[in-house]
Amino acid sequence: MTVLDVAWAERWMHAAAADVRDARDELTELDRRIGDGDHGVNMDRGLSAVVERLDDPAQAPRETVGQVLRLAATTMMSTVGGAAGPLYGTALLRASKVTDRADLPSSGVVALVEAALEGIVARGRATVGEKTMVDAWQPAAEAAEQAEDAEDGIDVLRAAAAAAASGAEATIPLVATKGRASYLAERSAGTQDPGARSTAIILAAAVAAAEGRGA
Amino acid sequence: MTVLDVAWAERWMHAAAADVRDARDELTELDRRIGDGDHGVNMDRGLSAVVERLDDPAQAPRETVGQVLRLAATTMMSTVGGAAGPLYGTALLRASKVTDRADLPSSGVVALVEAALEGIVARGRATVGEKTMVDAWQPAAEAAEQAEDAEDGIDVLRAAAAAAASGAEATIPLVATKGRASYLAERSAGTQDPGARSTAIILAAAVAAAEGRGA
Amino acid sequence: MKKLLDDPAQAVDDSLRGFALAHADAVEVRFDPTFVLRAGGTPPGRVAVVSGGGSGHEPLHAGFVGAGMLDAAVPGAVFTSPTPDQVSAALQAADGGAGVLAIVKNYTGDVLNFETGVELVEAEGIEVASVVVNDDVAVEDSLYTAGRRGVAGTVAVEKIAGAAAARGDDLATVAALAERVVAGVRTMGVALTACTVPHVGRPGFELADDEVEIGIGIHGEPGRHRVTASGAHDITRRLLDPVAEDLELASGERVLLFVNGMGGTPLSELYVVYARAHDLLAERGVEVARSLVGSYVTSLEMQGASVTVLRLDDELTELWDAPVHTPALRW
Amino acid sequence: MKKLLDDPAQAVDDSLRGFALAHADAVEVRFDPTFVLRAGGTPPGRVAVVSGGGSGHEPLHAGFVGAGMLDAAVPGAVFTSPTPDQVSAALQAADGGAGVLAIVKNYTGDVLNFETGVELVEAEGIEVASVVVNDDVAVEDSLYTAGRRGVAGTVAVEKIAGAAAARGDDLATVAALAERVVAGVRTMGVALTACTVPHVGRPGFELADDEVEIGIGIHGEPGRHRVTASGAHDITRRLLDPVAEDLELASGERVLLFVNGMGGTPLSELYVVYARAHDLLAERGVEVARSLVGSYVTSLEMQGASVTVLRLDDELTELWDAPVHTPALRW
Ligand SMILES: Nc1ncnc2c1ncn2[C@@H]1O[C@H](COP(=O)(O)OP(=O)(O)O)[C@@H](O)[C@H]1O
Ligand SMILES: Nc1ncnc2c1ncn2[C@@H]1O[C@H](COP(=O)(O)OP(=O)(O)O)[C@@H](O)[C@H]1O
Ligand SMILES: [Mg+2]
Ligand SMILES: [Mg+2]
Ligand SMILES: [Mg+2]
Ligand SMILES: [Mg+2]
Repeated sequence: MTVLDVAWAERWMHAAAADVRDARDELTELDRRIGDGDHGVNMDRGLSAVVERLDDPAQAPRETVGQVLRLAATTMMSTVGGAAGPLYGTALLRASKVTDRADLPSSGVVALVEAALEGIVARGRATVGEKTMVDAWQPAAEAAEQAEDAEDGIDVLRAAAAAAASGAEATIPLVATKGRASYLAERSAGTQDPGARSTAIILAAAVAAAEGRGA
Repeated sequence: MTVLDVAWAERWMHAAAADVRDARDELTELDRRIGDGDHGVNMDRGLSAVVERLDDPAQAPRETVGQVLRLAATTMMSTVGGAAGPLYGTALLRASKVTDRADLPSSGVVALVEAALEGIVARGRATVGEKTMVDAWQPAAEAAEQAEDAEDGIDVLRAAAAAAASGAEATIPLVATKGRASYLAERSAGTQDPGARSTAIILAAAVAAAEGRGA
Repeated sequence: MKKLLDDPAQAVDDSLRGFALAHADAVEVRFDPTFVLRAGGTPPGRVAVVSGGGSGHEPLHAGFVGAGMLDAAVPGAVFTSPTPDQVSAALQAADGGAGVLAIVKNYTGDVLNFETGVELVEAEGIEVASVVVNDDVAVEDSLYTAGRRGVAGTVAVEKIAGAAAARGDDLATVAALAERVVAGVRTMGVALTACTVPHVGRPGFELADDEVEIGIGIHGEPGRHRVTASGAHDITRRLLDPVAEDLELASGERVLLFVNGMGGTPLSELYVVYARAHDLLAERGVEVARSLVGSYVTSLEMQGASVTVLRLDDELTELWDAPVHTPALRW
Repeated sequence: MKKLLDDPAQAVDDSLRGFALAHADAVEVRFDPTFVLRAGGTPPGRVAVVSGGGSGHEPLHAGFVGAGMLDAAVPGAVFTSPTPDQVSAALQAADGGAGVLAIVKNYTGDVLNFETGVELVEAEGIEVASVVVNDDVAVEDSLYTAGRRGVAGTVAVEKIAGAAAARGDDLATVAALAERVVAGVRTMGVALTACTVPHVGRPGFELADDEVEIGIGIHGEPGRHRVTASGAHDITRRLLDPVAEDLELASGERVLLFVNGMGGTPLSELYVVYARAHDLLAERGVEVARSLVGSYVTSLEMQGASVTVLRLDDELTELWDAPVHTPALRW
């Protein structure tokens, strides 16, 4: 049994920050092609700040997964900017509200992903197929629900991450109708949505953290 | 005997305008390298205006060579601008003062070239070797003086034009100390002075006109 | 990429520091979180007018902080909207007790961050009204996009709302006037070259030597379509016509004509476009009653221009003419 | 080459037509020969201040025509000084009966054409004084060149001479004040890119992706030397140090600091340079008492900037602060 506890949540944020930094240029290039070329830098700035605050000895120790996610939420909100800042900020904030416990069972992981999706939709009012990060979060939430009965929370995470990755891939042919890419109309087709891609990276990092990475 | 009369002077201006137009890009490129890239356009604008006014039936007919040169002088002055405008304008104005007759003997050609040189030096205060049009006009004037005894004025023109051409060539290695090229200091070496080059073209046109061209 | 910058991550702060030093009489710059406040603050009892958005559009918005226009501006990272904490700090600092009008350009990021920032200060009991500027007619099909973008017309909204606040109008009136400007202002832009975001290091798109991008936004993103470059005459028509048609300008109407440079365009070219746009309006029987020509809403060093037309009435004209004393606009 | 222009040969006239339409309240543009006159002319009995030079440096000079600055401006072709008939027509039209000050940038063409133009109007009995601006410290060896060039410092000469004329000083006093500014103003510039003269169609020089040209003039000509680009911090020092040293600035002195954009530089970068120049002056104990940041003396779309310092005394400060109402400078 993998334990998805506070330490896991912290490893998740560390792994996400490292992976987003590695993918910074890729994300920026996607956004340069169909947006304004700042998504990689925005996410890197935000997640670096999250890690910095997690590592700050002056911060109160976290006792629940939700506390880690709340700190990540407020930090992302105040450092990312752009569309992604409030979207990821709200996602994490909503997720933090359903994870106020020391560790998560499978159902807790499902609740986390669903709450994040709800937060993004509440803020951004996008639906599936509009070529946004919703196209990664929604299949992730669905896959998580279907895996809810798994014994081990890591299996739920794996299902969600895999679905997010294919959802992100599937944004490539889409024509954007939300966010900055929508101004390109047909010209937005052919490029993966940067926010969907960063979603896939962050959920993959959650799996890696459950497997022990990011310590 | 070639007759250097009013018709010649008018043919001269026509030939000069045509040759400068042909050399426009060359002159501009020289000036782009060591100046501000406008000498070809400046001279083309000025000489086109001269031809236009010469061809204007509303203009009083010219009865002396000097009258042709005076019209050219005032037109250049009010259309060329830059350093070349007042320099060529003054050159032609001074030349017009010593050519107030129906046709020029050899000595008249010498006087014309000398007066032009004096005008340029009076305005621009440059001396030989400073990488300006003086480096074409001064050898031209000297060669003209030496050829003064020639029976035919065309020989004086030929001598002057040939000397202007080699004088212009000889500006290539020089470092400019006058005009815009002087700001480049050592970097001005290696490029022919545009004003010296246009001088060579204009004096060659005088020869061609004497040989019948420009009619 | 060559820029007169040092660390790209510090570029906005470095620039704001110079801005604060150069205009200490008119503005004050606060850091942590970052925003720009009018020197001396909003006169007590007056409505405050606040705007903000990504940096890289200078002088928008910080250059318009001062008497008669904005009380505060909130600059984000380059082409990235500011964060809610910046927004709420600026709204709070600007409030003079009579409420705040937030002027937001219609981009998802700006809208979302302002929304959250506004929520935060409303919780503190400050009254806030928001107006979203969406003047960019290049976005044809706003049903299938995030809606029309807010571009150069923002200057007119900020100037007129600021003048209304300065003369003592209450929040509802200032907001209604801002909405009236939004309803009557349209813009269309063209890019001759792309711009390079400092931390990206390469241009936002590539244009061939004979291509221009019509319907460009202000974030270095590509526009709606490309055409072969064809001179100021033709390009200006491609900008002015959609604007005039969208506004349904009728003969006899009076307008403000604003030709805006994108940052790397010589002023002389803006006047060429202005002359042409003026002619085209005259052909439609439209009178240009007020003018603005210059680089006010830019995209870093992009070469290009936009044409903005605002339908004027007597009140809007009077508010446009009212005194303004800011680093970038002054009369 | 892509520009918002039509026929390059008509570009200056096309632009002036737009300029006249946009600023009909402040200026009047005359053609044949071409010059720009302050609307309503010079107030009778006041000294007139006139300047001019090649086009391509907008807003210099035409943008500074108006109350408190220039009474007329004489634009030549792009980077080509105007002709004597233009100069004399402008001097004549500007004269308000108390004589005219001609402000000439030190280029052979400008000097020669103004000289001739001035001769022509002096023959008509108009009193003319001339002042030659030569603030460019990049020209090190003025003995072996045509002398230092007149660049961005020209704005200070025009503003202060215009203010002196406006307060009623006589011609000798206005000329002496202009000379005092010339004596106390120095500039050094840098280019990040070259500019393209419309009728030439290709850039004035080529710079590698990591090179900048230090000591650039304002005519698209190459500068004095090239260095590897090294950020605003280092570049600003290379501009400010020679200026401060040439002026022999001493601790305790007060100056005007003017950071000028060359046309294609974002305002945000000018503020970064300004902040740095301000720091460097502070290190020398020099107080920045007045500031100007913007693209006022440009080279078409060139990317780059210049740093200008003017030594101030009480009178020059007062004249700098005096009201000015022109298209490009207003307070
Ligand atoms: N309305 C929306 N709903 C959900 N996601 C959105 C929405 N608008 C934009 N996004 C996401 O935000 C991403 C862009 O983020 P970022 O580049 O950081 O912000 P900006 O677009 O403001 O520059 C897009 O790739 C998309 O996934
Ligand atoms: N003081 C001077 N005396 C003589 N000729 C000069 C002087 N200064 C410049 N010139 C000539 O003028 C030419 C440049 O003319 P042009 O390019 O038309 O004017 P500008 O330098 O004003 O752009 C130079 O090549 C040089 O021959
Ligand atoms: Mg983006
Ligand atoms: Mg030249
Ligand atoms: Mg952005
Ligand atoms: Mg020239």
